Amino acid sequence: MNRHDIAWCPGCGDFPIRATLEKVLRELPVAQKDIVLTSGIGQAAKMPHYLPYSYFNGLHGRSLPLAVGIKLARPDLTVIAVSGDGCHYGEGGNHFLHTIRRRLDITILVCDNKVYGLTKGQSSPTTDLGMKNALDPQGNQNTSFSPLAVALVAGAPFVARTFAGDPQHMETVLREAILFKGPSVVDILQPCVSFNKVNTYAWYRERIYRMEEPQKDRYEAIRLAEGWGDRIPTGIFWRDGQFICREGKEMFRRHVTESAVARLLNKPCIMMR
Amino acid sequence: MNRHDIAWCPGCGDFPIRATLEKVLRELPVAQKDIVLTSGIGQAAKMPHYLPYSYFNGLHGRSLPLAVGIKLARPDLTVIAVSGDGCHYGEGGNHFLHTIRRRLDITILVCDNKVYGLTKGQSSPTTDLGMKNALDPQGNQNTSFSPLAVALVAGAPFVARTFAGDPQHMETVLREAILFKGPSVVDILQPCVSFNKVNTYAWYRERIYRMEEPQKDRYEAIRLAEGWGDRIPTGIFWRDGQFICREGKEMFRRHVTESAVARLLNKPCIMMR
Amino acid sequence: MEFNVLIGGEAGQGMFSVELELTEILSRLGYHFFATKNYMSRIRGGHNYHMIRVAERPVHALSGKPWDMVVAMDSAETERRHRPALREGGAFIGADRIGQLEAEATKTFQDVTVTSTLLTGLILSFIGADPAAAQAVAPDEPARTALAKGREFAARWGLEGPRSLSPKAGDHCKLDGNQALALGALLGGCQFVAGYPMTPATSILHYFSAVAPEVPVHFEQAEDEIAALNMALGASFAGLRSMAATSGGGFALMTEAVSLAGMTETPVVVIDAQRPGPATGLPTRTEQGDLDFVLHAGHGEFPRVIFAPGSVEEAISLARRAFDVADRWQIPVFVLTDQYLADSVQVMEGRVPTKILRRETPVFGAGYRRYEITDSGVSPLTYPGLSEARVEIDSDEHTEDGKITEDIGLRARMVDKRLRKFEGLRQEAVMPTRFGDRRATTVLVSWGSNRLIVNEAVEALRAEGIAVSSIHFGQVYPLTPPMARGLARKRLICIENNATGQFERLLRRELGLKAAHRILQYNGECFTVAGLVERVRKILG
Amino acid sequence: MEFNVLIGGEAGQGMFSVELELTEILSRLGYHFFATKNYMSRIRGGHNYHMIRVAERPVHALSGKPWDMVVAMDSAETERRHRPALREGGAFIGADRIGQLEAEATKTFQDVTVTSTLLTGLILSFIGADPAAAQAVAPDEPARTALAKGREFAARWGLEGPRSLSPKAGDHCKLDGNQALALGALLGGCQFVAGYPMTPATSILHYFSAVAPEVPVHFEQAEDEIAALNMALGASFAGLRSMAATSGGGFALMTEAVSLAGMTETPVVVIDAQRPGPATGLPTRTEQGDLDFVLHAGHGEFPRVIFAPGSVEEAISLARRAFDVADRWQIPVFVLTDQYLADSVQVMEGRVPTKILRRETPVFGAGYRRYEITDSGVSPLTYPGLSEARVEIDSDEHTEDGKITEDIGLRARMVDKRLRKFEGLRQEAVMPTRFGDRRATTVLVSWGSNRLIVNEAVEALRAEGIAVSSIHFGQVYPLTPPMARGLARKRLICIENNATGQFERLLRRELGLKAAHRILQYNGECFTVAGLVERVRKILG
Ligand SMILES: Cc1ncc(C[n+]2csc(CCOP(=O)(O)OP(=O)(O)O)c2C)c(N)n1
Ligand SMILES: Cc1ncc(C[n+]2csc(CCOP(=O)(O)OP(=O)(O)O)c2C)c(N)n1
Ligand code: SF4
Ligand code: SF4
Ligand SMILES: [Mg+2]
Ligand SMILES: [Mg+2]
Repeated sequence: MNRHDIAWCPGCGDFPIRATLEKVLRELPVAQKDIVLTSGIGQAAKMPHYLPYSYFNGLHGRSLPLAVGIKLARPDLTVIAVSGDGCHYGEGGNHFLHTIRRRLDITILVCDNKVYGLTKGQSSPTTDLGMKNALDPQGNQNTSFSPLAVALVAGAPFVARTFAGDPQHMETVLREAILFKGPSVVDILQPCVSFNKVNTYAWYRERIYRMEEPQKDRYEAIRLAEGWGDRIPTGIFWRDGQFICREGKEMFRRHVTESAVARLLNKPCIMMR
Repeated sequence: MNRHDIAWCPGCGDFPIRATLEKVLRELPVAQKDIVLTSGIGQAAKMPHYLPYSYFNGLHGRSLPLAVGIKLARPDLTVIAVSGDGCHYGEGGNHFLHTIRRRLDITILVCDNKVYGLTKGQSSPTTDLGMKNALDPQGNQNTSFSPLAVALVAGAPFVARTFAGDPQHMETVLREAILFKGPSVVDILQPCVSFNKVNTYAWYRERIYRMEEPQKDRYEAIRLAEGWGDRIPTGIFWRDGQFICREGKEMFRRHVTESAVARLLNKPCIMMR
Repeated sequence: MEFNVLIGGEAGQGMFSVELELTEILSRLGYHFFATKNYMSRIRGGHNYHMIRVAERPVHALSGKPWDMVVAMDSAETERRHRPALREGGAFIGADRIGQLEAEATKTFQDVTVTSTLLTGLILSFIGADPAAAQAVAPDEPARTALAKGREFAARWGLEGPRSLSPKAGDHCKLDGNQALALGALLGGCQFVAGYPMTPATSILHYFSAVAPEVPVHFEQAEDEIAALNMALGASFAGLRSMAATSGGGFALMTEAVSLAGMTETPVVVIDAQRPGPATGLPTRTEQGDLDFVLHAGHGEFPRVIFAPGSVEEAISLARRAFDVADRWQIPVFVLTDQYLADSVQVMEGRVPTKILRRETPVFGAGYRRYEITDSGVSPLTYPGLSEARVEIDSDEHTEDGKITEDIGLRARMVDKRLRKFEGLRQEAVMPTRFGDRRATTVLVSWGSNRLIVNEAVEALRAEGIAVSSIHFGQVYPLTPPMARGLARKRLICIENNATGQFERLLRRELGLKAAHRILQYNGECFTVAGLVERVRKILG
Repeated sequence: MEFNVLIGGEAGQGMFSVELELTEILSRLGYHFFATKNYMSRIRGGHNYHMIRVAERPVHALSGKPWDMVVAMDSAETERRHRPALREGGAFIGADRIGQLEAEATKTFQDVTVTSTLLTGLILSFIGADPAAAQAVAPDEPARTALAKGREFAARWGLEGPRSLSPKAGDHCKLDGNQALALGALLGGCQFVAGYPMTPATSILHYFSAVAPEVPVHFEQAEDEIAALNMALGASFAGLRSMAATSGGGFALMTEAVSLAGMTETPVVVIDAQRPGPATGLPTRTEQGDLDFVLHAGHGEFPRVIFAPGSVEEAISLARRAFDVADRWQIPVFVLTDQYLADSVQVMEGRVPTKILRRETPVFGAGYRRYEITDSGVSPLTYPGLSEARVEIDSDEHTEDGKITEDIGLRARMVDKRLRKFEGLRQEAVMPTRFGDRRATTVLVSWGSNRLIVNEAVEALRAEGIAVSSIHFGQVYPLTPPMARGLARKRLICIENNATGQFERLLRRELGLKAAHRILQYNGECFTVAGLVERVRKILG
């Protein structure tokens, strides 16, 4: 991929995410043709354009219902939704909650730069309380959104955080998330060199530590996932080995037959009271 | 209020909720005229029609942004949003998350019958996994939504559960929720005699117990809030005494003046780059 | 010779059961009938009423004539409202008689809900239905006993056989409008439906969830309507013919995704089952108020087609066609229905078509370009996972291979490509249907659910010596010049269930046709034949 | 005599700084100028360009003539794309010269971003601006030094004063279209704005968040556009004039709440800053593609008004009026603008009106009925908490006191009441503005942002001896018969930035006016005067 074709700022955290994702997908035990990406709108949401897979780059906030539709229609496909924090947690917050609840095998990747990048730096749900920017000159007045804790209480069986500045770690986490059978959520800490002057590579490097393995206790996982400040854990917070994934129905190329319709017609009326 | 004017089924849990709310509001140390209710659409959302206060009965799922607009415009008003589980957690799920984050003094009451009542019994977000109904003849396939746990991780400083079959308890909880300064969430377990044949008065009576006081540990509160089954706690799960509520700006009847506009005109251009 | 009955009461008092049981037996006996209902947006209480018309020829509308029978399941409201419209000598079944039936049901069957079967038996007796035949088609033994008991009550109350109606429907099936649409969707190859409950669309969703265990289709209940249409687009992209069904308020939430379908050229069908607006309006009543909205829904410009069936036959055929058109032209296609059609149970004579429309999926090589610019505007469509061909779909303006572009020349060519589809769509537009004597100078114009009400009014007017004909638009967009043929010099009366005459304005804008008069109704009720005849008569003087 | 410069480069290379600094000084020096920009949907890289026109008379459009100067901040792209459009003898500032300026900025100022000030000095020198005057209005000492250095470079490169332009603007201020709308909103009494960032509407939101510390207004960033408009409705119900601002895709999400405003008769203003669709389209370019959508947005039927200002003056006056109309008639009012107007910086001569429109709040007693049926259709409006009067607002069909009703007679009366407002709204409609010789048989018709481009084209054509006049619709809905006066026999040419001629069709439907020709553009760029003249000439010639 010609670097010049990529519409991100030089130094953007999306570049290492892209490179890692490309590697992970290439090495995945899944045929290239069977991988499908969905995304919304934002800088991160341009990701599928820079990877050699089928994709549906849809509307801001709506990557997840697209992914749900695809997965239900074609359980044979590996479906990954990748977008920004504004897209997944802001405009798309309702889908974030309810897609997790659907128990489908969908991977949700969030390039979390804690800001609306493409629209030039406004507060996103993950922006810290008190942060100032053009639309919040007095400082953001909202409690910062804790995406992984929300994912956990919404019932996500696989919840992880990684960092765009740690490709090795990203690689492991992304691979595991994609291979996990069920809705998996990965929040990727992504420095935005143009609009987030606080949460920089250096800032993260000072604070981040790797958790070696998932928590045994879900509430401990929630507590850790909420933690922010001097020490920021990365890694898999929670991985539910017992999770029962919903299996889609095979329908593609299995058409409704004329005899089936005739059978339905002979049944008593399906009528809603 | 003439009982006959009320469009609920005889025996519906919404009746005791209404009666209790009427009592609590009447006894509140707030003038009747300063109380405003908002609601969405559904059986529960008809509530404001049966109470003697100003109200805005808006769209399905949208009671909360209405409440936010009202509270920001008129910090002097006491604002209560009351609707069903489908309305607040389904269609309105994104507003549920983000209204809590806004740190405003808004009370969110949910008449939770674990079903879409007005549209005749489909699964709502709080419907249990596996429950069957007309639109889910094979049984609901989604993880049941845990509203209070989500409220807690979204940052709600006041989170409670009460039961339509326990008016005394409701009364205390609703009063405290309304008097609490900040976003407060009360999930009210509400039997639906027409469509929910499982979670009946009797079913709840067998399982419910009262917590005497709020938890000291937020994670313990989350754990309890998620609990469902043989033992169902009611009461205030969490109450953050330290919470700093966002204060709105007094604007009503304080108009922009012509001299202020003239001053603005003399400033260098406000232009977004 | 016909029979009109109204069964009223509070929600939950069993009127719907009477409608279901009676229409089922009428159908099995081979009667022509039509049934529809007015109900409130509540689960218990209030005032609902079901209206059933039985006749010796096909009927597809409320007659609007005085009732032959009024059944009041409640104590006062039905009597107060509807007894004044009972014809002289008509039968009134009031609280006391219902009480006797309930007592019987409780005593003999230990089940008060059997009252509906008793009433069914009573009504069958009233219309002079053959008792033996009725017994033969009853679903089970207790039903047979109850029907017989119902007849006994009819006899006891002197209501036995005063009307003598013969069953004259041939081979037929009975369908309501939503079942017909759902069936049409199946025949159009639809395999994926997403939706969020909303009256009067919910029963379309119910149909799909009910048949899903038997056929390869899936219904997904979405968290909101935004998700619903985006899910349908995802499923369509992945290879299934897909749809979303909702009513106006839910449709409002889908408009951004409608625009997405337009930009990404993703085939999809959306059914809008209209109800009176704005906002929540009258959630369980009928209106044709969303035409303008659906026609212009979504920001930006892209081709679309809108169908508005006027009968159960047309509901099947146009829903079926909708999927075919959406898929072949890669556009969003809309079907407008309304509560009236959705909730009206009708007899459909003749065979239901069972031929399923589908398209072979072409498979392409690695050089596949999803948005290849072609003369027809249609690019090759395939699905991910079938070959090396990557399917790249983008909501921004894009290159032929689906990458974001800001090349202004390409932008204009892509707009042209998408809009060029209109040429082909116009060529295959569904022509309106005509009814009555074409030489009449007055033409009643309708679209959507009013078709058969209008046609019966045409017949009634002709019987009075008033010459009118009618034209019905099953396809309301695009409108093409051939559709207007012969209409320019007619006196047009546009009949719509809305307050502003939306279709009449569209005729003006698209075909330059000016209607001389409009007959509008927007109180939430459907037209009746008698009501319409009266209004046409008033206009014609 | 005028000067046209294009400054191109990658996003983030400082072109916007040059525009800001140069226009600020031009304004302070009293020059007439016009500036606009084409930029991509990205933060760094790509190709953006800013165009500034300086003249001795008011200019409010791109001339479309060859450039007098092209400045390339990048290495190749600007030169490749725009140098061919440099007039013979025009100045090209390319990579080498920019390099020298950057070196100077780094050396003398230790700040490479000072390059923009050097360029500003150079350009001022090129147009022959008075050096002393420029020094006097420079913001600070380093700027003065940098401007002087810029002049030195102009001298060194032989670019000193080849054009000699005089500043001829009188008392004026400089505004872009979005600032003008925001200012108009303030003047209309708007105190509450909710929105979600979306180009090209975001700067309206910025304006409000920037002034909030100084005036009693509030901006709330919503979680999505659905919330935004519902918040605005909540604030309006509570007593503040309110609005939401967005672009087409965000507007799509607001359509259900638009219908809610219609049903609940809650005053609100919505600004749709249009960009090319469908879907994400070209997020940072211009189009007039949402007229049909906004006109019919929301299910059901209710009155609305749509303004589409054509200048910064009109942006102020119509935005101001929008709040007044919304409040007095209790309806949603829309303002259509677009990226072109939003991002064009213009000189506005004459005083900005500062009179603020407002309405006294009536206070009622306990018998207050929010939806009292009146002759005008307007019911008494007050707010909660002011007295015993309860304010009861309902999205279902409702009684006069705001309770849910299913009374069909009342339903029809409420529809009539709401739609009756159209009568009053028609009476106070804003008439279109005419320009040029009214006797000319050809009339150029425009709406929204094209107004002043069209007017300059009218002048240019007249200069060539071609007689045309123009008419501009600042109010695009409702359209009333007086607006059509004198147009029926003219040869109308409808000029729109879209692909299907939406306004032209509306004229046909509403006023029966048929345009003979359409000039449409839909590649994301605005019209230029020269481009438009050329296309009109082709039609007439
Ligand atoms: C419905 C809608 N609203 C708003 C926008 C404008 N918009 C585009 S991207 C974006 C925010 C992007 O933020 P995020 O998702 O965090 O992605 P980032 O650019 O930071 O990677 C917004 C608000 C839009 N395209 N559609
Ligand atoms: C946008 C939209 N979608 C769907 C509906 C239809 N609808 C009305 S009420 C309702 C569900 C109500 O469920 P809940 O909020 O739990 O309230 P309940 O009736 O159970 O009290 C639905 C889906 C609607 N009015 N608007
Ligand atoms: S604005 Fe931020 S997130 Fe967007 S490309 Fe630039 S650095 Fe990356
Ligand atoms: S349907 Fe259920 S929730 Fe609705 S009124 Fe009846 S009992 Fe109550
Ligand atoms: Mg972001
Ligand atoms: Mg409910």
